[in-house]
Amino acid sequence: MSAAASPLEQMVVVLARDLADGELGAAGAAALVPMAAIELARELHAPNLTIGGEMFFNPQPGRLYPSMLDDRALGRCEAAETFIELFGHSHHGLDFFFHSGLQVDVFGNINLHHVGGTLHAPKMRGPGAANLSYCHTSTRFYICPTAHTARNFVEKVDFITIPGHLSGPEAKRAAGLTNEGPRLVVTPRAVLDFDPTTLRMRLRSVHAGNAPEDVQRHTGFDLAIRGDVPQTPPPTEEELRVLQERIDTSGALRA
Amino acid sequence: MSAAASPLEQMVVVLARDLADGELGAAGAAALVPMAAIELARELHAPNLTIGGEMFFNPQPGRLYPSMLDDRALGRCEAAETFIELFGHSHHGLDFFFHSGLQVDVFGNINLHHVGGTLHAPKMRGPGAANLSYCHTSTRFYICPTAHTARNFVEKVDFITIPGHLSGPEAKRAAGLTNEGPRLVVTPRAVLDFDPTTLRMRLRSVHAGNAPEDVQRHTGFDLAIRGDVPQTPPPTEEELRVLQERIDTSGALRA
Amino acid sequence: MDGDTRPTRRSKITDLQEAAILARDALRTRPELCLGGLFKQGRPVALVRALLAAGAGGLHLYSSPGAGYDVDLMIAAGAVEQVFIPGVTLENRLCPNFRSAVEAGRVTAHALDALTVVGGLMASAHGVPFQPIDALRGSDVLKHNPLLREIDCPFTGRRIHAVGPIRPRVTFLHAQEADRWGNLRHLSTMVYADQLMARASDLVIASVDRIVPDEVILDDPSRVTVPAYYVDAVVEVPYGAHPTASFPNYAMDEDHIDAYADLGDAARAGDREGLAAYIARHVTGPKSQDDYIAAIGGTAHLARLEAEARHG
Amino acid sequence: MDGDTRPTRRSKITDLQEAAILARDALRTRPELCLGGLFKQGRPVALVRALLAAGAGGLHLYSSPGAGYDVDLMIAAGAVEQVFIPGVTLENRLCPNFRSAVEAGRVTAHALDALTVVGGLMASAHGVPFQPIDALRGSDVLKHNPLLREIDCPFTGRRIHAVGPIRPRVTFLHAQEADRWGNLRHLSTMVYADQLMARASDLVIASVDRIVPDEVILDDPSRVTVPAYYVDAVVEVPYGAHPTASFPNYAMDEDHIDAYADLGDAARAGDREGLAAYIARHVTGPKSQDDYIAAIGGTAHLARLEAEARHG
Repeated sequence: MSAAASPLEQMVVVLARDLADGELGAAGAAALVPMAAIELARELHAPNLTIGGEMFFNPQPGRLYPSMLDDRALGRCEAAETFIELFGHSHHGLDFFFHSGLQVDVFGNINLHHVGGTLHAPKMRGPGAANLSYCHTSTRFYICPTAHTARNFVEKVDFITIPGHLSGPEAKRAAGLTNEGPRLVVTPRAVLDFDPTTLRMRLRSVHAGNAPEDVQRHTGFDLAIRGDVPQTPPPTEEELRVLQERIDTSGALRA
Repeated sequence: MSAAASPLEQMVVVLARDLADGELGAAGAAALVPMAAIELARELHAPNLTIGGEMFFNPQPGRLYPSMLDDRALGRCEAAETFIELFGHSHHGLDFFFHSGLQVDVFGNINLHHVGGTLHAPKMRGPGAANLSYCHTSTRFYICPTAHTARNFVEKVDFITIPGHLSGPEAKRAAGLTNEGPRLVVTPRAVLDFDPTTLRMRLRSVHAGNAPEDVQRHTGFDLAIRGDVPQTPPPTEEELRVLQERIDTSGALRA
Repeated sequence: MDGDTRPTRRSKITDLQEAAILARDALRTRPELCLGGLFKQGRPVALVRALLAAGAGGLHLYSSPGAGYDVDLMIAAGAVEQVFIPGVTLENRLCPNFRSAVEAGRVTAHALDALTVVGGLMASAHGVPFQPIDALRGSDVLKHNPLLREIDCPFTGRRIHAVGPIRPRVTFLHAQEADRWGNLRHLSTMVYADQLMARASDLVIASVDRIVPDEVILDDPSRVTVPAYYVDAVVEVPYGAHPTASFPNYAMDEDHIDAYADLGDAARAGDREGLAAYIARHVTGPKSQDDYIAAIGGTAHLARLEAEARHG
Repeated sequence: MDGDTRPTRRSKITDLQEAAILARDALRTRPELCLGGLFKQGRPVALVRALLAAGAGGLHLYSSPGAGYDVDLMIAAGAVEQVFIPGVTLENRLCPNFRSAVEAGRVTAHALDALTVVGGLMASAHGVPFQPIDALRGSDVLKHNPLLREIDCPFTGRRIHAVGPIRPRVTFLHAQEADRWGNLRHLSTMVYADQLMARASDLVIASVDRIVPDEVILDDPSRVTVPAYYVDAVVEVPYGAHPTASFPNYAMDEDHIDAYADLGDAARAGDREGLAAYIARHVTGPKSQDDYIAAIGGTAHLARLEAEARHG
C-alpha cells in the first residue's frame, strides 16, 4: 500500500511523525495537509496532542477540508473560542504551527503579500495573512507548500509576511525571534531543513520518485547538495491505512 | 393604598420617577430597592430602559432578591455576560447606578472599607467594594441606604471607597470626576440632594410621617434646613399597585 | 389610566432597504464599515448587497481578520477606498477584484495582522485608549501597519506594540436567530469576532435567518451571543448570508463563489461584461431577497445547501 | 501491531484528596489561589475544604471581585495571609472571621477594585505585560491598591492606570458538568470570571456536579465554557459547591451560611468553641463528600435546595 502513497500523503506522514504526544498545535490557513498530519499523529502516537489555538479544540470533521475554519469542518469539536481567545493563544504560543505562501526563500521566510513592485504598487498582490505570531511565539513551525517550483522557492522573498530565519542567526536575534522558527520544509518533492550554523535551507531527503537534481532544478536557490541524499522514509502500511480509512475519507490527499 | 406605602416602597417610587426611558443602568450591590425602582420605571414610563452592565441584561426575576447577582434572580434574563464585558461597561459608563455604604458623608462620599483606625489596622473592617467605576463613568448615581442614622450619615467618611463630590467642585475637577456624580440620596426618611454651588448635601423633602427636625437629628452633619421642607410626593395608587402586584410579589419591601 | 396598559417597548426589526439607508447615511459621517463572520461563513452578504444598491462609496473596510467574496464584490462595485483586513482571499483562489484594484492603485490594502485588528477592536470594546500587543516580530508587515505603535512597556521596560481603539462606524453581522429586541443567537459553532465587533462599534445592524419569539431568548439566555443592547437594527433575511454559509441552516455556495471569481478573473483579463452582468443581476437588480433567491437558482438550489449543512 | 488499537488519551478525572494534594503542593511554590464563582454561586467549596484538610497555609487569595463564605472559612481555618479580593461579604451580613482577622492584623486585606482584578486576569489570559485601565478616579482605594500603576498613555498623553498580569498558581472552579478530558460546561446563566481565570492560571482544578459522556460535549461544543486545554484536573463532587449554589442543580443554603456566620460572630465575641466544632465537623472531619453531606443534614436537606433551584 505504501508504494501507492500520493505526494500529499507522503507530506502528511513526514509531518505527523514530527509531532509529539501532549503538544498543542494548529493547522494554519492552508489546512489540508497540516490537519491530516495532526490527526494522523493523534491516531497513531500522540493521543494527548491538543488541536487548539484557532478558535476551536479537537475537531472531528469526518473528512478533510481545504479550509478548517468553518462549521463544515468544526461543527463537531470539543469547544469553540473566538478571536479574543486567539489573541491570547497568539501570545502564549503553541508547540507547533504550519505555514505556506506565494514565495518561500532560502531562510524560510514566507511571502503572502506581493510579488514584484511594492506593497502599495504591487505587480501581483497576494492575499496577505492574518496570523503572523505563531511563527515565532510557537516553539517551531513547518512550511508545507503543495507546490515546489523555482518560482515559489526563491533566494529572497519580495516581502517578509511570515519571518522564518530572516537572514540568519544574527538577524533573528536582533529581531527578538528566540524560538526555533521553521524546522522543516515539506513539499511534494522532498523534505528540507536548515543548517544549524547558517540557518540556510538544505535538502534532507527526497520522496520516492524524485532525484536530488530534480529537486534542485525546481528550487530557485542553491541547495548545496553534497554526497548522497537519502530517500524520505515512505508511509508505512499502518500509516497509510489509518490516514485513508479514518482521516482522509474522501480521498482529498489523492485528488 | 398610597397611605400604606412602606419606607422602602417610598424610596423605590422616588428613584423610579427619576429614571428615563431609553437609559442603561444597573442596580449595584445592595439591589433590593434599586432593582425594584428600575423595574417600576420599566413598567410605568420607561419600557426601553435597559438593565445592563452587571453581566446580565433585563432579568425577569419574578420577585425581588436582596442580591441580584446570581441565578435565583437572573436565571431568566435576555442575555448573560461575564466580568470581561463588565470591564468594558465600566469604562463606557451607564446612565445611572446605585450605591450605599457603611458611611455616607456630606459630599456624598461613601465608605465601605473601614470605620476607625487605618486600612491595615482598622477598628472595624467593612466589606470593601468591587465596583468603583460606575460612580463616575456613569452619568449619575443614586445613594440609597436602607438606614438613615447619625452613625452612617457623617460629616466626613473615614475612607472614600466610592467618591461622591469629594470635598466639592474644585476637588472633583482635580480628580477628573467630570460627570454628575451622586444626584439624590434617598433614605427611609427623606430625599436629599446637593447644593449645585457647594455640592454639600441638603434636605429636599421628607417622607410622610417624618419631620425635618427628626431627619436632622438622625443625620451627623448640618442639613442647613431653611424654611419649609416639602413632603415627598407619596406613591400613587398606580405606582403602588404595579410595584406590589408585578414586582415585589413576595412583599420584600414591606418586611 | 388603565393599569394594565403598559407602555410599549420599541421593536428593532426593520427591512433590508431601511437598514441599508441607515448604514449608508451613518457611513457618510465616517466611512468605516466592519463585516462579521469569517471567509465563507456568517458574512452579512444581503446587507452588503443592499448597501451597494443604496449607493455607498469610499468605504474603509474592516472585518474579522479574514474575508473574501463580500470584500471582493464591494471592490468590484467600486464602493471601497481602503481595506484594513489582514487576509483577503477566497481560500482556494485569490480574490480577483481585490487583486486588480490594488495592483491598479484604485484601492489601498493595508498590511496588517490579526492581533492589530483584534486588539484594536478589544480596546474599543473595553473602552481603553489602547491594547498592548507583545507577539509581533520580524515581519515586514510591522514596517507598514498603519495602526500599530511601538511603546515602552511600563512593567517590563521592553519595546512592545500597542494599537488604539478600532471603532467601526457601522458593523454588519449575520446570525441565525434574533428576537424583535435584537438579542442575537449564533447557532453556528464558530462565532469568530462577531461579539467583539458588536461591542466595539457605533452602529450595529444584523441580518438573521429568522426572528424568534421572546420566550426562546428568555428560556436560554446563555445562548444569546450578542445582547440587544449592542444591536441597533435587525432584519429577517432568509439566506441572508448567501453565498456564504449560515450553519447549521445552510452551507456555503462554493459553486456560486467560483463562478463569480471566474467572472472576476475575466474582468482582470479585460472582459468586464460578465462581471457587470453579475452585479446587475445579483446586487443592483433584485428589488427584494426573493428576487435575489430567484436569481441564484431559487429554493431548489438552496435546498441543496441546506442538505449539505445538515449532512456534511 | 493491531491497527485498531489506538493509543489511549489520558483522563483528567481525579478525586478530592488527590486534587487537594496537587493544589497544596503547587501552592507551596507560590501561594496564589484563585476561586471561581461569585459570592454564593458556583464557589468550589468542596475543593476548598479538601485543601484545608490537606493542610494549606499562608495563602494569597484571589477570586472574581466578590467572595464571602469560602474566604471567611479559609481565614477561620488559619490558612490565609493576604486577600486580594475587592469585596468580601456575605451580602446580608459582614464576614465575621474576615473582619476579626483583618482588625487583629492577622490577615492583610488589600484595597482593590474590580477592574484591577479583572484587568490583571485579562493581561495574564491575553499574554500581554499589562492591561490599561481608564475608569478609576477619586477613590482612596487608588492610594492603597498594590497592583495598580499610573502610566502615561502613549495614545492620548493622559495619566491612566495599568495592571500587570495576575497569574494564580492554582485556580479552583466549580461547574455543573465536564467530560473526562476536562471540558467544562456551566449550565448556570451566570459564569462570572470562571473562563477568564481558567485562561489566566497556571493550574486549574474543577469540581463538577457530574461527569458526562464525551458525546454530550461533542454534540454541542458551543455549550463548553472552559475548554479542557485550560483544565488540569476534574473531580466529580455531588453538591461540591455547597453551601453555595450550583444552578440549575441546587440553590444556595442561606440557612447553613447564616448559622456559620453566627458561630463566627460568637468567635469574634470570644467564644471560639462553636466555630472550632463547625470546622471539625465540616472541614477536617469528613473523610469524603458523603460524610460531608451527612454532616449538613443528608440528602433530604439537599433535596430542598434542589427544589428551590427548580422552582425559585
